[in-house]
Amino acid sequence: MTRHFTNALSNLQSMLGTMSAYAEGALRLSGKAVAELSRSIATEVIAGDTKLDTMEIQIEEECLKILALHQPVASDLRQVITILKINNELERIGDLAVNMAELVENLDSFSDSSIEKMDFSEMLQAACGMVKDALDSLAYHNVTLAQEVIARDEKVDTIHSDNHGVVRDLILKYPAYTQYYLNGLIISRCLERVADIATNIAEDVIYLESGRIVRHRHNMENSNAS
Amino acid sequence: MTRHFTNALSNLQSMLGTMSAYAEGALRLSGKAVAELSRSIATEVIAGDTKLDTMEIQIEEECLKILALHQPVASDLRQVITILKINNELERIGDLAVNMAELVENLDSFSDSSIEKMDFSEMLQAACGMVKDALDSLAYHNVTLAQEVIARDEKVDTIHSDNHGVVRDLILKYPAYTQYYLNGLIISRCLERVADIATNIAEDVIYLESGRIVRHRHNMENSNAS
Amino acid sequence: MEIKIQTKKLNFFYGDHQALFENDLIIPTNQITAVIGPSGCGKSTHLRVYNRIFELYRDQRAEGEVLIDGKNILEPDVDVLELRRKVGMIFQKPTPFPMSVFDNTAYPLRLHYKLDKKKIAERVEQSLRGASLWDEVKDKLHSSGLALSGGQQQRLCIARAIAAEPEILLMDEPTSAIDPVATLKIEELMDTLRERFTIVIVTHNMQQAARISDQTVFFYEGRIVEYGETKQIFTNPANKQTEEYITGRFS
Amino acid sequence: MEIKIQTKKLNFFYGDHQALFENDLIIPTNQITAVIGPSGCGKSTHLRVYNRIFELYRDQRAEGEVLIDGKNILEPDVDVLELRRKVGMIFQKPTPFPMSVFDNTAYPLRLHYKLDKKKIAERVEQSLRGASLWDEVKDKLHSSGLALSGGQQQRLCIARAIAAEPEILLMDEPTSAIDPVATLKIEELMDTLRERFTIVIVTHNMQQAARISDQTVFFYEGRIVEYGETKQIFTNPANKQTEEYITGRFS
Amino acid sequence: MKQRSLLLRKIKNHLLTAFSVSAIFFAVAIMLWVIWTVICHGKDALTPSLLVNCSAPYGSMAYGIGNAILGTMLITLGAAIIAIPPALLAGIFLAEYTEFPRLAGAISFAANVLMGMPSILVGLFVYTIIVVPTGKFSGFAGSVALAILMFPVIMRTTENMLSMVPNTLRESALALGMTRMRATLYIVCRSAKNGLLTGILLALSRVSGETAPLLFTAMFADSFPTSYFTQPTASLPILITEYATNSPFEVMHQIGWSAALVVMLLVLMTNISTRIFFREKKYGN
Amino acid sequence: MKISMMKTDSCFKGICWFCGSLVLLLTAGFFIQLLLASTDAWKEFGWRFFISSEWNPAAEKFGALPSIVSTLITTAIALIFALPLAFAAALFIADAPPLTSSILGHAVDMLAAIPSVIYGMWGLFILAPLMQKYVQPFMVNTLHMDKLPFVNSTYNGFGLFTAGLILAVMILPYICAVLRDVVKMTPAVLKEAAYGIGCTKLEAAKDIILRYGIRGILGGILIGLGRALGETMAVLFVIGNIMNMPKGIFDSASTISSTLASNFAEADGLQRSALFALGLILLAMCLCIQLLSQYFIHATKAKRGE
Repeated sequence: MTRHFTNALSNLQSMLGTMSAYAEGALRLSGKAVAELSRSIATEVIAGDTKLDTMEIQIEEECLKILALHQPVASDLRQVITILKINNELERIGDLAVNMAELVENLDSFSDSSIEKMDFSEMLQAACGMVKDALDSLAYHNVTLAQEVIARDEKVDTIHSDNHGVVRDLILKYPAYTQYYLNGLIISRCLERVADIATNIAEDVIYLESGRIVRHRHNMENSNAS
Repeated sequence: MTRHFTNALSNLQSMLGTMSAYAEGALRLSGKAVAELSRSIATEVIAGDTKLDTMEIQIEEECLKILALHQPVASDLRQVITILKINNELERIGDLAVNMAELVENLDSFSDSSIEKMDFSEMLQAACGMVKDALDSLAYHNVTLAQEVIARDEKVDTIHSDNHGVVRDLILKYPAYTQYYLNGLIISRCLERVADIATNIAEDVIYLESGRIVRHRHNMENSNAS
Repeated sequence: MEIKIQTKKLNFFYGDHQALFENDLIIPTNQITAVIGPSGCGKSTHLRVYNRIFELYRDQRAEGEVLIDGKNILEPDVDVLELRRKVGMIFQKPTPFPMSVFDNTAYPLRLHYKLDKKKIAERVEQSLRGASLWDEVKDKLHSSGLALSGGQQQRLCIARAIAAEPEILLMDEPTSAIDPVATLKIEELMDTLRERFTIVIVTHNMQQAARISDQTVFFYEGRIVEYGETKQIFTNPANKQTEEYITGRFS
Repeated sequence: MEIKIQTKKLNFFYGDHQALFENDLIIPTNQITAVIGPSGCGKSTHLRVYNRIFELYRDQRAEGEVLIDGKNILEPDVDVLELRRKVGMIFQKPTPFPMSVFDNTAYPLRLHYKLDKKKIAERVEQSLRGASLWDEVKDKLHSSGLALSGGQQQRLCIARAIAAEPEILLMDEPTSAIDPVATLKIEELMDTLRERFTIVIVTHNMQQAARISDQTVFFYEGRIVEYGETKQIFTNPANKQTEEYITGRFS
Repeated sequence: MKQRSLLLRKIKNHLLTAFSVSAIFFAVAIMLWVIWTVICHGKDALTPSLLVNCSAPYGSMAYGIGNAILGTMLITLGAAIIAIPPALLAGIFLAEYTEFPRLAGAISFAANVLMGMPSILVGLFVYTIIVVPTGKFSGFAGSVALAILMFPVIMRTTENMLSMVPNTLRESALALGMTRMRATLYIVCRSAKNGLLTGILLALSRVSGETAPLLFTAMFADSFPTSYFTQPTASLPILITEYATNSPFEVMHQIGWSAALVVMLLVLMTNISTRIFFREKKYGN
Repeated sequence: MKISMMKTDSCFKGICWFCGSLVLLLTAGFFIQLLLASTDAWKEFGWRFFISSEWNPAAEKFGALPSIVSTLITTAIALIFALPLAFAAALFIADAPPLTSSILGHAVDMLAAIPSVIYGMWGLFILAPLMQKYVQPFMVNTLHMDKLPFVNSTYNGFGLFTAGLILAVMILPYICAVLRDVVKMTPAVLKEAAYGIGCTKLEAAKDIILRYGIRGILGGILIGLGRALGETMAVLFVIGNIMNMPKGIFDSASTISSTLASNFAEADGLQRSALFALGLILLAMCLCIQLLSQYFIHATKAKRGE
């Protein structure tokens, strides 16, 4: 089994690496589009999603192929299954990036008006950081880092619930720009979900390395935090 | 392989059946909570989520066990992988139900005011129907039904984008109830996501039955519809 | 979990060569326990202590304790014939006796019990049914057992083993000499036998251990490296050597 | 994809019994093609047509065409000795000749070529290296080939087969008689041999076929039920019988 | 269910063991007795001069068995030369060329008949086909008789030894592009070499002690063999028979015992050394 | 070059074919020669040759019955003594620890290798006097076995019984060697399977090993039988060589082969022809044994469904 399987697995890992880099890139780009209210960047993000979708399918097929042909067990099996799941999560990050980018097309129409803008930079930084660290923890088998990522989720959640209040106040203040603030709320929610996904990835990494399923434990403890 | 594996697989399927019934139930209950603005129903939904989380972990462990012990190939492998994925989707439906229920806790404070309420019944019906049909298509190996489910996604998407406009208009009309309408928008989004998940499940079913991956094809064709 | 067999500090020697080292193991009642490990790791040797079949060979000896139902069967006052009735064994190669299918199955009955013809016929049918072989051989009960196919022969041996109403079945790579389809049948048979017997199976086919067993024991160089639930061993083994072995990374 | 072997309507008979029916198959150059199927399905029989080794037995005969490099090797004017040099074969049981490791490897060289001693020694080393055996035997080149372990013997046979510089290697269940660790080594060896030879391997171990092959052929009752990319066969076979066989649901 | 008495079964078992032990003891005791007798009676008269001198007619005081020893060797060697090559080839035919199943069946039945053939009949047969036409008893006729005895034995051993060589070895030799003959001689026979040699030597040692076939073929002569093809030739077994049965003299009996000792040593030595030398090594493992 | 290789190949095959057929020729030759040489006797006596008990060279009257009967009796005695001993001894050898087993095994092989003429001498000078002095008196006077049919009250040490015993000693190692191989060839797993269901050694031996090796055992018995029928020298020394119809087992008599050995040299004319006829009868007996063994092999094969 060894060599064929090892080759196949490392190939799979590098595919996932490429994909995660790509997803992270899409997310940052999308954040940039939001910050700069740039329609062109948004279009770029949306167009790029097809690539991510293709990659997802490729990785999934590769995982299936490995499962069918090499029939791994124990840590090898966990590795493949984890990759399968992270693959799915990455695709969802891509989707969220697209969602955000699509909203920019709406926000865009207000871009020249001098309304009070919402600031997502902190949230974006936090979410992107979480994604990056989660993927790093995968690459470097770093359980501590993964646990840290999970802990950081709360911060993003807090920002997001704060944003609820912020949006409400802003709408009451500038009812004419309701659409803009509504979209802002949705962007906030997208970023909050990105952070969730990063948490999931981190949980998967912990499972991969230790065989323990930590998922939901976190959720269960502070289920009233979101 | 046959009997052990068949037993394990049918056990897995019945676990998934229970879980899907439970997830669908949570979704409907959550819808009811939204419609009746009932705080107690919402609490029930939130409390019930732990059970769903536990089931998800159980099913995932069972899948891994089957993969490690029986090392299925071909359609058997697809079956297990599909269950693994649908399991994940169902858990997300549960999460969305919880999200909606949590919002009811906020909406609740407006329950006695005679404001113009948003009507989610059509959307809820559509989304729940899609989930149900997707799961039926899984249970009865019905590819046609699955394709139909995928087609129905567009309708929910349309309602959701319409809701954007509705919410904006309502907020402009009743700025005092901004919070209520904002939450309504989020509920709409949750339901839209439920429909998306139903679509994913239907796509997984098609893959399971035919070995073809149809995912994203749909998205790619009408990627500007969401 | 009831304990059927327990070994305590079991050592085994081929002449001067020590083959098993301090084996401590617990085998639960009415479960299938699979013993895996690379060739020459001592897994068959370990199995062959349970019915003292190793005593056929002069230079082999076992030290330590093997408790079956709490009684140490290595003590000299244990009746070997009775022990072997209680602990059936299936070998790598099918070993039907050179007699008819019926006589093969009836042999242990006649050996150990005084039964009239009718009773014997009943019990033979019962055993053959128990080994899922009845339907295939009911029309040729009186033709030779050697005329059956490999897989049928092996099931005949199982029927013979269970005819004497043993409590434990030892299987030493029971499917390594037969083809995959026949292997499947025997694996399914084992699943039904689990209800009535405690089964210990040595196999070098890891997939087989994974498929059929409840407990798995991993042997390496005469030592028990790890044992526990099969599910646990195959998804998340505690020991690094076990992990390497089952993932095929063993040098 | 270059075609190395192509069979057209190949039928095979043992006396009056037809064992192969209308086999149409294409085997691509420099790939590993695995042939799977239940015992007695004719997979070995099919393989044994490629070097006409079946002619050793009087009552066996093949009809149809087997094109190797476009030439029908079943025609009577084909030089069998040359054909067999070109198409090496590895058997289920290792078959080293009763001579030293060196002579074993040198034998086909001396048989087919006129080479001086130095050249032969070079080619022997090359072949043994090619079979990943050199490091293990370089100090005992002149001891008997029968003194090696089972896995080493099998690799010696591979070295002997590749010494004659064949273009095709036929392997008839090459690992079914050796232990799992040695099997691994041979599988890895096959992976490196792929670059230089077209390999056709018969195996009853489906996992092995899955692991090592590029193409898979599924035989059933003398017919080719399905053939195609291994990945495709194992994740999504087109034929229902294939699906049943590889998922172990074959009755 | 009623169990059968374990005690009874065990007692029967012990009885069998006891009988086994006494049987083997008895067999070995007889052997030692026979050997001991021969040694006791034969050792006194066994002198170097006895071994080199020629035997003499009754009544003469000069004794020797030199001519008989030489004759035995000559006859046996002749038999070996006559029998071994065709017997090997016949064995090869049976084991390798399986395409004539009916002929092979007939041959192997005939070989069984020949192997079970009383040796005295072989003597009769050779008498009718060689001694009668030529009108002369001769060493050669004796050799032919022994050769006929050896032939089926060697053929059978060859067949068995070659059949034990796994078919895959044959196939792998052919698969390398060897001809049938080459594969048979260089690979198959080579791997069965030890077995073949053992078979041949054991057959030789057995026929060298045969008496009955020589009675009407080589006969006996009280002189050193001079003409292999035309003269009666002395041999040890015949000499023993003559001296033991047809002679009233104690001295002759003594010589007979000595000759018996020589034959026994000869036979047993070849036998033992063959077995030790070519300790049966099986193919593979 | 390749074509010449093919040619030598088929040449070689032809030679092998010829050598194989040689056996057939030889066997056929035996029958033809013996038949030709005995035509005179058959013409003279016809089938009465089988039932006539007279053997009178002076009167040119010859009958085969005495020698046939003697042959059968000696053979029967030999088998009765040798078989159980051989089987028991074989069991012991096969079961003994490796060193003992190989020493005993070789000893038995040695015993089989000793030329028959030596047994003859031993019988003549050691066994026959012993029989006369101790064994036969014991049997007759102490056990009163002369009350049994076919046991004489007179004895002189020579005769059928002594010849039978010598034959028993001679064929014991043969049968034992064959049986030992049979027991050893029983696959270890089969024995383990037998012990594994709780057989004692006796039960394993009689129910499993005996049945498994039935073919080999029959073969061994038939080989022993053939030896005993045809053995010449050992019998010649102790049987007494009297061409009379034996009345009991202590009587002197003459078997077919001993008759041939002792009378052939001096005989000519009709007597020689009669001797050839005896030879032909012996050959026919051996053929019968072969046919019988072929039949058994087929029967057991069919029964096992191989």
